[in-house]
Amino acid sequence: MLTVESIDLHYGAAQALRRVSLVAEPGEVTCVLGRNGVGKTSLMRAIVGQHPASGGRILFEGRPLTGSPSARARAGIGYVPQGREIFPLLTVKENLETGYAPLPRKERTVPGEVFELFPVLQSMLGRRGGDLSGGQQQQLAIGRALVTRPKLLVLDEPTEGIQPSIIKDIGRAIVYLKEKVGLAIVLVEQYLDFARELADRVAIMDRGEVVFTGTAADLDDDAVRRHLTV
Amino acid sequence: MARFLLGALDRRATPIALVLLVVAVLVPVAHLGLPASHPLHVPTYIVALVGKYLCYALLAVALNLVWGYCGILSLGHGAFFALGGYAMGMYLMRQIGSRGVYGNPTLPDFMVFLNWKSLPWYWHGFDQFWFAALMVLLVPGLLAFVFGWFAFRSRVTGVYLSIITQALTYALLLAFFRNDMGFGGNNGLTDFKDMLGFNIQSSTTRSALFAASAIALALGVLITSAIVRSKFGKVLIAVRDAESRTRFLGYRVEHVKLFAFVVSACMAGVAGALYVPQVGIINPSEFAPANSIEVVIWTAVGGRATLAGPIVGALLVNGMKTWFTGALPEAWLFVLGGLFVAVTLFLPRGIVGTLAHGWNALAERRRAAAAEGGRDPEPKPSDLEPAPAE
Amino acid sequence: FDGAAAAQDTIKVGILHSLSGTMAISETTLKDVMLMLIEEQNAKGGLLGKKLEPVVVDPASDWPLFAEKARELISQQKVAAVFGCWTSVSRKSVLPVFEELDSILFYPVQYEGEESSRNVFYTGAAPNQQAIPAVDYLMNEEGVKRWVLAGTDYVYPRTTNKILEQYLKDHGVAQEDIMINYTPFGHSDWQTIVSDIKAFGSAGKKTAVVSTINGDANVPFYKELGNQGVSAEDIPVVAFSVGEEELAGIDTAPLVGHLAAWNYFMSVDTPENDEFIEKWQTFIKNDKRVTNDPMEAHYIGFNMWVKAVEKAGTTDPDKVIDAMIGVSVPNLTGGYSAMLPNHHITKPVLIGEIQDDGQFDVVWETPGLVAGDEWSDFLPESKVLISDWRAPLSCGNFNVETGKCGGKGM
Amino acid sequence: MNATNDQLATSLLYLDGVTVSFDGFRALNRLSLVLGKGEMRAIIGPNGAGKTTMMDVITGKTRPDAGDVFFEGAIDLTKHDEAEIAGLGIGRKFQKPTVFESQTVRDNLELALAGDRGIFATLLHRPSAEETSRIEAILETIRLGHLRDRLAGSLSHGQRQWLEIGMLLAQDPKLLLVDEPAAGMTDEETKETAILLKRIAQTHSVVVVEHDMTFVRDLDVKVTVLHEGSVLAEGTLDHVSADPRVIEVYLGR
Amino acid sequence: MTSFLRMIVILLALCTAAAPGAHAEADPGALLAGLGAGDYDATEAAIARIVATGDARFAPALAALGSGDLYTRKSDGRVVIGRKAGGRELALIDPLSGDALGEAASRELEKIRVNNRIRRAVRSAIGVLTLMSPNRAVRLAAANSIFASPDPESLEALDAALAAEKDPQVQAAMERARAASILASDRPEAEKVAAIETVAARGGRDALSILTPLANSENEAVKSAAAAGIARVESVLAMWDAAQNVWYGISLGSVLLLAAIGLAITFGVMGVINMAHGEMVMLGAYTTFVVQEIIRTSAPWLFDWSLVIALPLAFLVAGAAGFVIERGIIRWLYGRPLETLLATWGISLILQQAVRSLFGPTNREVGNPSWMSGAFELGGLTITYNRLWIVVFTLAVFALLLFVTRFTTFGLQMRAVTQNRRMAASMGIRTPWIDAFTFALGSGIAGIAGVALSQVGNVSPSLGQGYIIDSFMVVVFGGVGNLWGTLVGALSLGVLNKFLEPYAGAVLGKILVLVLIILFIQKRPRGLFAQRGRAVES
Ligand SMILES: Nc1ncnc2c1ncn2[C@@H]1O[C@H](COP(=O)(O)OP(=O)(O)OP(=O)(O)O)[C@@H](O)[C@H]1O
Ligand SMILES: Nc1ncnc2c1ncn2[C@@H]1O[C@H](COP(=O)(O)OP(=O)(O)OP(=O)(O)O)[C@@H](O)[C@H]1O
Ligand SMILES: NC(N)=O
Ligand SMILES: [Mg+2]
Ligand SMILES: [Mg+2]
Repeated sequence: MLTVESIDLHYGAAQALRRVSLVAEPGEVTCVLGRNGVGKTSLMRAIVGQHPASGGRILFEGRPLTGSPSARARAGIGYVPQGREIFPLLTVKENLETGYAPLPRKERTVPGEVFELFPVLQSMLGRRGGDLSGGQQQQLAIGRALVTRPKLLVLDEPTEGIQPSIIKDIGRAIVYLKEKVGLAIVLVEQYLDFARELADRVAIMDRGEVVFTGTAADLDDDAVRRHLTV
Repeated sequence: MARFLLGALDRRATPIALVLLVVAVLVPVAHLGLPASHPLHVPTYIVALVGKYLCYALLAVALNLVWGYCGILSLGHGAFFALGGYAMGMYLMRQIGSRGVYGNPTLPDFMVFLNWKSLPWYWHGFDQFWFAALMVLLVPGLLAFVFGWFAFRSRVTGVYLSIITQALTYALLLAFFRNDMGFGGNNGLTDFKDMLGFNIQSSTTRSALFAASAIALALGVLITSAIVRSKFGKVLIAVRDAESRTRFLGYRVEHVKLFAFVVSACMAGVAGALYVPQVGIINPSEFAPANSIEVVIWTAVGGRATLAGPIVGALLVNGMKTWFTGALPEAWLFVLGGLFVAVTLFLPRGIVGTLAHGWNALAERRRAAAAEGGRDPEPKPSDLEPAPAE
Repeated sequence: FDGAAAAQDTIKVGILHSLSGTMAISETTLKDVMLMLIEEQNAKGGLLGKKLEPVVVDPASDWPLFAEKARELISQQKVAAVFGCWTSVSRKSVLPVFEELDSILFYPVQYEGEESSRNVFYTGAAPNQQAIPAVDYLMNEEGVKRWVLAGTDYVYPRTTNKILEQYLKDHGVAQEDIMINYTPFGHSDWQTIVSDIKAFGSAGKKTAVVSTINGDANVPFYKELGNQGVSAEDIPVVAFSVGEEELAGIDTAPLVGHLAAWNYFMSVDTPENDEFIEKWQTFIKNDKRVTNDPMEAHYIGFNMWVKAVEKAGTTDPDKVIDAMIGVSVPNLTGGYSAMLPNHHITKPVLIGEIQDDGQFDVVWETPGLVAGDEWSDFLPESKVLISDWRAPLSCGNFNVETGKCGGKGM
Repeated sequence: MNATNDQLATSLLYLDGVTVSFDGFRALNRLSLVLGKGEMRAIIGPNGAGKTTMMDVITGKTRPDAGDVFFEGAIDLTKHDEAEIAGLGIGRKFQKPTVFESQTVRDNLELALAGDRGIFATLLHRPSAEETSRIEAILETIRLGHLRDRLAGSLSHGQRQWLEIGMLLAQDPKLLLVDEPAAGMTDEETKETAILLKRIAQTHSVVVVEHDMTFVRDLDVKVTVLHEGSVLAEGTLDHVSADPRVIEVYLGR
Repeated sequence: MTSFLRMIVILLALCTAAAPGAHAEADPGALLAGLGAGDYDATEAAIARIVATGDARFAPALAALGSGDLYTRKSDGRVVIGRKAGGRELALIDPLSGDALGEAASRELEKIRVNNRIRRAVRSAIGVLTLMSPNRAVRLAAANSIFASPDPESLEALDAALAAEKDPQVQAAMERARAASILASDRPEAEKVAAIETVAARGGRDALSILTPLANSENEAVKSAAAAGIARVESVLAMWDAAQNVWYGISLGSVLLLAAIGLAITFGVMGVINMAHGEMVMLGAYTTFVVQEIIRTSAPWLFDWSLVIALPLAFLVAGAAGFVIERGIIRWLYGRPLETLLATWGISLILQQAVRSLFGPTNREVGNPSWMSGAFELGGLTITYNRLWIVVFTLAVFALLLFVTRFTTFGLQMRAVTQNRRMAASMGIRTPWIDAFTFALGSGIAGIAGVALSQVGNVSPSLGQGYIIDSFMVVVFGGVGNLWGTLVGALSLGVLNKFLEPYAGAVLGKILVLVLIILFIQKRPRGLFAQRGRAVES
């Protein structure tokens, strides 16, 4: 479904990604691991179109992905960014409704599973997004991405700042989304146990490069130690 | 103080200060010392014109201190300039003495024909140069202090602050327009005769004023540079970029801003005081909000938060205004308006900012090339600019 | 680009009127009329056998810029004379420049007086050539007993009103029958003031408004008058700053009968004026364009200058200044205007009523020409001053009591 | 009453009956909490329980509607503003990392470095050798030495977290309020952070908010559980984790 | 006034024949000739002689005199009415018979000069002469015009008319006119006291102006009755004055609101420091001018519709300009709000100069359609139609805008985009379109504001400059990003201004308002309707 082929990415003169490749398939979770500052977020930005790749190419459903972020969203890529990026002055309800943009008029509803997953959102529909606690915002960000009915869901550290019980819920939600809905999911994680539990494929990054790819089972201690410890 | 200023002499401030000092010497020499026929003679026209520009440049430097480095977008800096100007104007008026048209030894002409019987209290003391000079600093400084004290303590920021500075200068504009205020109403203060005993129109006085303006500007640059280079300068920038975070580090943000604001207002006052004897009139239109906005424009065109930017901007914009109001009297607004649009689009950091950035980027690339594939190249703020969304 | 040779076969004439900013609305026309006059003079063969060359600059309604541009015209462009300025402050701003560089300015707008410079020729009205006759008219013809003096808060209205207040009191008007009101430049909300005027006018005495309201504020003022139904029969308004050009922006149907005092109206029926209007409309390529009083002032001023230069045989300012006094040229209202020793001119004073076509209908005029009086007789300190730029007095503010020339500090 | 007076006198931080509401919603509800001198405390609790709001109250960002907040037994924090409170010796790391983006990593630390914050002091300040070496030491600790001349705006999310921690260290306050230090860190870094905090706690008082239970366990200190703006449970981690109410609202099954 | 006279002429033309002269003894031609015989004094005397005849046949001649249409034919000295007939010729009409007398060039005629004094005399003369008109409206107007310029000479005619009058309303008007005329005469005390009562009962400023001179009367009874009458009228007026002031405030406030409301979008919502906002207003005003110009030359009957036609066009013109500016310039500047100040300042200069080159530097005339002219009385309030319509219009625009931003998808996306453009794009929102249309919307609204503002002020190239400072003040005072704030801010500034003005004068009043704004912002550093909460603090 998504194929990242050997992309580079620069911030001005600084190169953040070097010949990075990645694959994500429907019904699978592809997990990207790596220490701080190795380029995980940069890779996600390249996928959703928020920062242009300076080399290589990205294919989505077999076609090259080149358009604007909004075109990519409309093509079926949902994004939960690191740092939440809630619209601070919109209410929770309005935040969710921004996800209607890619939908035809009759499909413009908030899917029920959003509130099942995150009941707190239901009780805070009228509150402004910016006033929510950090964890609440994270839940809203995931909910908002689901409103767009994506085919590919890109999650950048979705468990950051979330209470343990909800992390479990998110885990369950991811399983539900890949198995029942058949989404392709790209998940950036630092929380290894969580990643191990969910991942079908794993990519570890270091210094802007992918240094390991394989299945969750392949993720042996050696690889972890080499690339994930300090 | 001297040590503080000497500390400011770095790679950037020194050449600017030197150039200004050289100008302060050479222009008067070429004006006074060379005969009018000499090819290098600088005519009065140029001395008067550039002298005026230098005052504008000092005003822009003052604004840059608060706007460029501290993020306080003052849309009322013209008020401090004008107050400094009025203080000087009052001195010059008092110097006229009984040479006014009505021959009244104390009352300025406009008071005579509007039936003022005696000099209002706030005009006393202005017959003394030292007093006027003190007021040039004190009046704008005090206004900035009182205004800033309340505004910064109440945490008025951003556009709210900008708009109340605009309201301030607008209110002063209206107040000074009123003839009842005793500042000559719309006609302002004019008809100056001499200053410190020298005829204000003589070439020597002009040259001296010119040199004083250039030196004041150099001092303004040095003060700015000294402030910016010090740790206080880092605090200023911190306040600009994340005011609330600075508070949590224990800095009294309101004091920091107040200090910068008052220093800047005093600089603006000096600029105004040097400006008035050179143009020969001070009138309430100097308080017009549009004038203050223009100062912002000069600074932005030259490049804010750079030392030379405000000077370059003020000289360039005013130079173009002079040139085109004569050469293209019916189309110069197209040219100037076009310049502003072009600068924003093509020189996003202003002229000096963009040049400096280009230079740094070049140096960077060379260094990176020399270091050969270093893994941690250092991005500059430019790289932080979010890419256009689509 | 223009070398010494070129400079010798043309005579440059500076035109210093704002073409942008707030004053462009009034001053641009004056620039155009100057271009027309110069073109016409050139068609007649120029001056002293040379072509006249207009030098137009835009001081942009910016007072310090006026001074800068004046200096540029005189010392860089070497113009022989400058025609320009509208507001008093712009004139005050350039005055030291003209005196320092000893050049000539023709100032074409009615103003507050209290000035006489050797280097300036005032071709607009002094207060006694506009305000006082207007008040006389209202007093005598309309029987006005109660007065509203409404003006924009700047020097011209302030001074004019000071003079009028004294004049009215001298004519037995009580203090409580005079209401004085000042508004800021560009004042646009006249609801309260118009209703105050109505209230002031309902005291049973015939009431009139003397308006020194400045350009831009007049349109909303008259619109409000019209809408609140203040008709000229009830409370006439006589204005000193509203001419044909200002009326062109207003629907005048509700304003018929309100008045203005000027020295010229477009409607004046003389062959000179017909010709002038025709030439103007041809020049500007618009047969709807109007003419007004300051245009006439430039017409007079320019012709006087031409005559003085011919008389002096040179454009040298000193010689021309001396030659100017006594020069007399036809004005557009059927008479002659002469340059007085005080650098002001003689003019007829006309009172016109607004018509529904935006023109004025002259309802009264002074029997003869009125000499411009720079130092008002109605201001105590100014009463004793006279101006006479002829030798040997050659003084702009000679105090007849002390026998001294004030401006020279002697 | 006596007991509380005693507590107040011996405490470093003393919150009693603190209530904060936003448009009718109670973020803190009669919250009481006492922190002894030299103590390190972990605070956990569901998203939206009021942990960050509590820090806002302590640091003067938010004024409580009711209740007492005392520092060192005598200083009423509700009467001081942010800068004064920071000056009293309370430092904070924000949940959402906020650093001075257009200044370098090193300058960020220099700004945070303890010292006279007066205008003239900063104007005439000359960096001393001691300060320089402290900054170097902190850069070492937070592992950003190689990025010292980078602008903070170009750091990744996790790098900013570290810089925030570094700034807190540089400030050297008596009381550190640390909001979710481990968020966005790898497991390994999380461990390191715990060790770092424990080392700091030897000489300082610390309040840590975290959702990472492994991290909280590593800290091995008394834990307070907040829920709906007040204290739900308090004790060792094992004690509170066994509490069915804590499991219900926070840990999940 | 002229239109009143015109109406009379038309009505009279229909019914002159029906009013036979009662006292026609002198030669009418000679009487008329007297009008043009000398100076104003002579004309006034001639009018008095005509009134004395009481002959209504003279009314058309007098009406024509009042509107400046009466001439003396140079060839034979005959007085004629001249009306513009196409070219330079005038169509001549006999003033008495209404017969056409052919055409003549204006050179062949001598206009009978009128001034305000003559017009006043004409007004009251027509009143007297038309008191007996068979037309009710004419009689009412006649009575009212006598009240406005009372004259003892008219008493006889009034008495006669009153005796014949059946209509109660006209009767009452005649009674008042009679009372006013009595007060101007030297009738006995008792009659005067009764008259004072009648006039005071009517109330209003006119009554006051009739009564005030009597307060200095020699006669004690008259003096005290007048004083009582004045007090009565004034107490009622004082009450209405306060209400009037509120209305002035609201109407000033609505002008401020109208000027600011587009800025509430481009600046308040989008964060563009839009210095070219005023020029968008100007474009709207010039669109109105062009529409009226076209209507005037090719479809004058449409004039009353000109504003209705101009509204959508102004929206399109200003909106299109906004669209082009956004696509061409602003879109490169998101994330750099301060730079928008520089660019839009440049745009503002260019637009001003462009309009100046295109339309000339002088004011252009934009007329009021008839439904926006004049005023009506509501109790003691004088409400002018143009102000009333502007208030109504402003509130309608406000409601519409509020609806668009709050309740439409476009509004939601607009707010999302301005809060986080990058994330909005990742939600699938077409940010460039939203940006462009939002800016176009704000500009378009400014354009339609220009249509309305052309009705109260100048239409000149610097029109926009006159509104820009106040507009920013209003938006900021109300609280940036809050439409309600803009509404409440504008109205409260308007009312405040109008309450300060009578005490402090216009200049000082304005200064005080500015100072109060500065002080107010200290209390509420984020405006009247401040955005609060975490979201805005960081
Ligand atoms: N806007 C930017 N400008 C310049 N450099 C950047 C920018 N954003 C990130 N970088 C640099 O690019 C590199 C990769 O950053 P990225 O955000 O992709 O890391 P990450 O793997 O997501 O880290 P983390 O786990 O901390 O979120 C880092 O060195 C960072 O400093
Ligand atoms: N300014 C505000 N306006 C409205 N509600 C607010 C505001 N600030 C905080 N809240 C609410 O108060 C509650 C407490 O928020 P707080 O940020 O303190 O939670 P927290 O315990 O830090 O949560 P997390 O673990 O998710 O960071 C939340 O429900 C939040 O929505
Ligand atoms: N001179 C004038 N009208 O300012
Ligand atoms: Mg990241
Ligand atoms: Mg929190």
